[in-house]
Amino acid sequence: MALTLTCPVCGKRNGYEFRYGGEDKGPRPVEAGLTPAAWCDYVHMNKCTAGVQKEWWCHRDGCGSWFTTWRDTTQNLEVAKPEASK
Amino acid sequence: MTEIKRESPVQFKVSPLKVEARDNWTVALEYDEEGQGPWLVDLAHKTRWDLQDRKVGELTPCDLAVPEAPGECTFADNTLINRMNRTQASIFHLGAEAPGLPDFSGYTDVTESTVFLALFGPKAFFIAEKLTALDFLDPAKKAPFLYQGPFCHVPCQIVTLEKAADGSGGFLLTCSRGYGDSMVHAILEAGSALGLRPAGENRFNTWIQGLQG
Amino acid sequence: MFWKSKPLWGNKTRLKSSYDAVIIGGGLHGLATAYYLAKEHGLTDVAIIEKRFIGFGGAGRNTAIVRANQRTQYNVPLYKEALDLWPVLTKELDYNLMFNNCGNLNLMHSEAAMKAARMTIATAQFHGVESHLIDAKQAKELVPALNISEDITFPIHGAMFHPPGGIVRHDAVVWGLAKGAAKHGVDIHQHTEATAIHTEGGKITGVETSRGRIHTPRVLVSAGGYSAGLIYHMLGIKLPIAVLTIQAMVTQPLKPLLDHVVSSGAYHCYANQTLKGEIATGAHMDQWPNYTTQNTAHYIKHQAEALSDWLPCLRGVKFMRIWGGLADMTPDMAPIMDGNDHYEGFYMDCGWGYFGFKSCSAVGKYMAQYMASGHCPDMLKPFNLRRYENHQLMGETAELVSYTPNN
Amino acid sequence: MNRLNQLPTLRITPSEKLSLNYRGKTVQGVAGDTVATALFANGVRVFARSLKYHRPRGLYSLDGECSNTCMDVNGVPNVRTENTLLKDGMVVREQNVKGSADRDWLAFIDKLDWMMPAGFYYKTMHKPAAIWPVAMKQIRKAAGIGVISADYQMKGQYDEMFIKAEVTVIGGGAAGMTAALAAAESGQRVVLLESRPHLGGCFDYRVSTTAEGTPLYERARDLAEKVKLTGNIRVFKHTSMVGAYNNNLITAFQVGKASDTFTERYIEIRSDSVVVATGCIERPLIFDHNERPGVMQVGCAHRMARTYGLLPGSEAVFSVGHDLGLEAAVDLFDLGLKINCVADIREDGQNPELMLALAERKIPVLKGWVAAKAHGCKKVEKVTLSTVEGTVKRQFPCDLLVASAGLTPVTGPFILAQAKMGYDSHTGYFLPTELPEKMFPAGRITGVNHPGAIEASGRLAGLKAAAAAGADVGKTVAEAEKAASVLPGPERGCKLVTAPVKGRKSFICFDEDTTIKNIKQAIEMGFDVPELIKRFTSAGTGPGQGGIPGHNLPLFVAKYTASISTPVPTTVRPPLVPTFLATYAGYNHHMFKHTPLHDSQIADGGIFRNIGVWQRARYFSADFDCREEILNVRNNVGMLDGSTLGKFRIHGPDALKALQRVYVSDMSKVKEGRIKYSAMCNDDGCVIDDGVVVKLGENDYYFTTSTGRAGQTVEWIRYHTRFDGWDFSLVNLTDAMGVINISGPNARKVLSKVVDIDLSSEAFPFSGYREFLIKDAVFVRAMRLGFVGELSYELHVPSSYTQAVWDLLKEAGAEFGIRNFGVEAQNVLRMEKCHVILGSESEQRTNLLDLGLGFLWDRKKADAKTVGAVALRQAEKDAGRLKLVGIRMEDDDRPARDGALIVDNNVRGYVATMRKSFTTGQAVGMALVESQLADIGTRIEIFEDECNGVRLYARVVATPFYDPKGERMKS
Repeated sequence: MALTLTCPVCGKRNGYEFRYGGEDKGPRPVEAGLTPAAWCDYVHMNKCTAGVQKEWWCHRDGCGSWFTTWRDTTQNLEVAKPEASK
Repeated sequence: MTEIKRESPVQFKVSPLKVEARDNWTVALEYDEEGQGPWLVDLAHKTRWDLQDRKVGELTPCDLAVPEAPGECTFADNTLINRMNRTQASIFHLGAEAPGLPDFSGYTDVTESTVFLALFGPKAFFIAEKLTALDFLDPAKKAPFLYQGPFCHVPCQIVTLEKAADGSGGFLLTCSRGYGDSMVHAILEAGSALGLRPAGENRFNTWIQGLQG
Repeated sequence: MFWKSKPLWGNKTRLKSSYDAVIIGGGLHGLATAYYLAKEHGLTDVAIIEKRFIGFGGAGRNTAIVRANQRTQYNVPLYKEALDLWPVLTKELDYNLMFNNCGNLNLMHSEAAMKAARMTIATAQFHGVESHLIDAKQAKELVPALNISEDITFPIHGAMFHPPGGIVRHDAVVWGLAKGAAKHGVDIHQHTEATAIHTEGGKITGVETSRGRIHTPRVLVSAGGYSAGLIYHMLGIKLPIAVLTIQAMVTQPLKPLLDHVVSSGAYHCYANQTLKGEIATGAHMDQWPNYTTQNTAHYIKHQAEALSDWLPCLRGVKFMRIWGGLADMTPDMAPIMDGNDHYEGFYMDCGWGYFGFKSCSAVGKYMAQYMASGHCPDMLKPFNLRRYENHQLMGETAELVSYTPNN
Repeated sequence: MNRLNQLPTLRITPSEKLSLNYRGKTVQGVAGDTVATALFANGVRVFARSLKYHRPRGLYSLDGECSNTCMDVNGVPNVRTENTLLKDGMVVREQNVKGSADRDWLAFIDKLDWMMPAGFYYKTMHKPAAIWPVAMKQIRKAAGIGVISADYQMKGQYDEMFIKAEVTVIGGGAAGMTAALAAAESGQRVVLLESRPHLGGCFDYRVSTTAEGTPLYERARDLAEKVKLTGNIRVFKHTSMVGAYNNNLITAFQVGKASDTFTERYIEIRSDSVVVATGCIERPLIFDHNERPGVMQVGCAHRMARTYGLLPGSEAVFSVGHDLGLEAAVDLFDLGLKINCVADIREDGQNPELMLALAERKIPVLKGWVAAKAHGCKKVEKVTLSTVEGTVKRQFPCDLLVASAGLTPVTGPFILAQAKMGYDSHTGYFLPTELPEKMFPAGRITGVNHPGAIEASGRLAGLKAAAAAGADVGKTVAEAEKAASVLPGPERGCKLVTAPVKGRKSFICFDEDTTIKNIKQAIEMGFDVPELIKRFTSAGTGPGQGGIPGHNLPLFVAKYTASISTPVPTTVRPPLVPTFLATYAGYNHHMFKHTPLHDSQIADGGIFRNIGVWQRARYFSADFDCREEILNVRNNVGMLDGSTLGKFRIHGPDALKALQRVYVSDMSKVKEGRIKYSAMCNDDGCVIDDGVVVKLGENDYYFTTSTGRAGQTVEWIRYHTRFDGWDFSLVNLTDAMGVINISGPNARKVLSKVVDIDLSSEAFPFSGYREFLIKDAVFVRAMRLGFVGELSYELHVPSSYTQAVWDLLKEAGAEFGIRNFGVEAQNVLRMEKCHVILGSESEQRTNLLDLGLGFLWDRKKADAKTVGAVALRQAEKDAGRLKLVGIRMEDDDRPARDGALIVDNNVRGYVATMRKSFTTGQAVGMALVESQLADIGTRIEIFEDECNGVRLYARVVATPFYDPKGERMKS
């Protein structure tokens, strides 16, 4: 296990029940005038934070919800939302 | 000429002692040497509904309230309503007959979608712990309650109807119909050392009638 | 006398205030690049900045498999050259890298996989790399422990047999390259952390370290799994990378059982026998970013289940040790080697996923050429960063991307 | 050998005889023996030969910290016989010997150690290069210990369990039992793990007493009885903890008793909190020949007598650094062991009562002395003792040298749980400098040795763990803290690292034959961190998991390198105890999905393949060309089980919006009674799925996906709409309906015998959708599709009825020669029509346009933010892309194989699928080629594997190859 995640519907569960859905990058950008670089930034680029990041997960083997949570990538542990998040 | 018969996704290797034809199903009522429990019963023929709506909490399928919080269940009149999430509930009709699907687009009949099994009796949860990490014996949980999670690696809906600290009690399990063979094989293998045997609908009825007092 | 001991990679040196080139990361790619910079290009005033000790990261955690049977024409020549370099380096460095040229078998578990293998094999043969498609029976002749029966999760249809591949002693490569680099004048600074990269007017000017500032016109970031986070943190450049923890393990040592490296994509699993006799096996990655290098209960069990299927005799063998390392994955399973784009004098060599070991020798050679001349050698051109925004994924994986960390 | 059969501490049943076969002879042991103790009782002293030097090795610890007693048992290599319980009929053999363990022809290698300094492999055998492959073969043969045959089949039943506990206690000694009892007081679920077959730990074999005067072994048995009577403690004996992960997941495995239904059992425990009460092992004493058979640790010698009734020798010398050694000397003397001398490393600090007891027995004691060398070839014959400084030496005869430098806490669980470890200068232990969350130490691991203090620390830890898991025990914790504080605390540990020796034959790691001299060599070469030295010298990487060198190596490195002031511990890694793959694998359930037609497809001779989660019939022909299957569809009628197809209902006010987001077409144009074919792309514009959509009502749709995508479709749609707050519902109906595909010119004739509706092309045209009942009972959704290029009906039938409907059709089709066709026949049929299969004719680099499916894309719905649309627009004019084309070989008798390359001087593409068509007689297929080669008529050069440079040639041709106007499928 190691990782556990808190599903907003099912509560704290084994991390392997979930699918990772990427760093949180906000809603899909508007299509008009989107440059290749901006498109690529949204679709492919990551910050690769070594520390706490906001990210998407899906409770694949459970209720199926998509939700965001905060996780410390250097601990592989879910953490509380940091106070001064950017 | 081929008969129009329905087939369950689950086949036990032993033949039933008593059967009953119902809505083109051949329902096993009793097996030879069902033993002292725990038991595994195939409930494929019991009607299941999916209900989804933004206001699912305000709906009253079969005149029963949909429970408020995900994971909670209502169990009365042989009907079990399981709240799945903000917008969804599943409804299991455990009696001999089920009402027709209500005329509301939020309902889908999903009887055909899933394997439907009951595992109950002494040490039922000592079998479960060989197949899943889900904590059925959590003292904070009061039966009946719903878990949506993996059972033998397969995503399932599992409703605990009865439980005790000594591992006895029982639960209902649904998973994708295609897993029927694999799931039954896995459960019987895990349960063999604890005396798990296939049983018929009669034994299931006795159990749930006892639960509903 | 060969048993006389002296420090392999020189005595500890003072950190100078200026170098011609600074390499962040004392792993295989950094050491190899430094070695070639000094040896081939006369750029000897080079500092390697390593936060812990050389070989701490992926260099010491991979399972040492080498091969040149990649999928595309961009990759095969690079890996072929890397493969050809092991005997050369052994001689040059006068250090036994213990290249066990035992060949690799990549198992195929479906008709579709056999077809995919045929394409890869044709690509190899087209580039003069030996590789053959063999059937299950032939695979079993090469690896008698294989289970080629039908009743396993992924029955074996055949294999891609690649004789030029094998295993190299990974620690030896680290120490050998360090020895070679030091001999040609490179300063290896262990226990020194790079904390910032300085730029001015679009040019690299220096590197800040835990032991002081270094002035330099050239910086290479080759910090393995730490590269992407570091590059974003220091220069604000985002990369299409997800850093995952990849695990590997060994069994207790046995007398010879496996004479080849065997791997299976369907089981996410490889196995080979080290010279010490341990069966080294691994390949699992949890599919989310994870800098911990921790192993998991889930995986060691999964690996035992997989091996129970296709190498069933190993059920009677015990796992002894499991560990993890980082794999910086890109969406197209190909690395990013680029330079002089965002900043003049800034070079990066990352996104290697789990291919960093097998490529290190050749990459060191070409990255050194790149850094010494400022111009990208033809061999590295396809690996530029802009390919992602130009919708030109490299095709090293055939899999259709979805919202995995790779996307 | 006579047993001490009357001791109250015994864990054997002397009356219950068991036999084992050793070197072809049957020898006797008793129930409760380990394999090694039974062999010892029969006079075996040399159990194995060491890895590198083939040195004789004997019983040293009894807990498996080294490979000294690893043997082959019943064909299983590397079994630690010292802690493997004897079972009747076991066949035991020694390993890594030429000859026998006692007389090993390779023993001469021990004399060649001068040729093998640390890391000698790296510096030798590569000049000239030709030597290396030869040398490597010899190295491989020499390396490794046990042998496993390639066809070995592991016997036994392997169980697994995944349990939850509020508190897990690791270690069933006095501290662990006390902790478990304390934690259980609040009613929480407690799990207690003990690696030995019985509870008791270091109390189990000791006759010294508690403050109240109870012998420790009795106290342990009392505690064990209390534990047994406590309902909420689940005890797992003979269970080794092997892993600790964050969030306090603990893994372990249990060895089954004769009465258990399992051989071994894998256990995962999700714990809220953990008590680590693993106690101590002994820190090996390093001196010359410190691993000669006859050299034993204190606990080993003591337990041999007290637990197994076997006096470990007749004449002994002790060289120890702690009171347990003195206690053992006194007790073993009383049991009949002659003791010539007890050397205690410590100048002072000994327990006066023990000193008195030794004096009473007239056992000579040398304080400040230590063993410097064990003499004797295969067994200890005498020992040289020396002062710690090495100034004075004396020799004593003996056949048993009990040697132990001090104690080593078993901190593995803490290290695995990512605790930072630091050197504690009082105890000399490496202890956690900061405890992992909700993890508490108890007992000897904290440095205490006083029996009362051990129990008190156990109680305190148990209560703290319960509190951390949510129990309200605040006041009780305070009381327990007070009770513990008045008892003796951690004891000062012995700091001696090595006896005063040069170290050429002083072994710091037995498994890898690493000497003190090797370590010095490594340090001189610049390897100054213990972790690096471990890699360079292999010390601690053997089957003993570092149990022998784990403590000594960092101490020695710190002592030898002036630069490091405080010792830095090395890491340990799971599994803490080597564990069989069979045990980890457990049941290894294979979970596959079967279609409702599975059994009948098997009965019909289907040859199955696993496709993702499903098992499907791929062939119904002995020859995998499937000629008959294919021609029967083209000329007659065939039936395919298509049940694996993904099927979904989407409904609710925003259902259409959701479809517009994920499908490239304009889904508002779906007409009732018609199917709409469309595709989903990913953000790169790469096609990930295709299928059809049917409108059931207002904002109510039914759609299909490919088999492979069915499992991910719901989460895909939810993912790509996660910011929108739309109101729609998805129901996965994949398993709810079986799919019967009936195709061929006679399909209508067959179907019309079974259904009542008008099936004429006017009433139910191509691309039409109809719902009807069969036999007034079975609700069917029917579609007219053309994947295989013939008149074709796809019937979606409730799963429980699918077999019945199939049988009806089969019966109806009998007169037309209806027969099954499988996935491979379908693959060829659709290839002739140039219908793509995603992943077969497409890959990561190919987008919707590259596949020629651009007609599906509606560019006018930018507001829908359709997934993939941006990438399609940006890449649209890019010339350098792979395009899908139809090709025909110049030689129709020589189709290229799937996967063949398309080349000039470079690779320009590859053949996706190609067959010699049974229908047209042409060798045709589809290929992905660079766009400059995509024009019709272009001659292309094909490089096939094993072609030896001989190229094949083909031309780009118009598609499809069969029935280009689609008259047959629309008929």
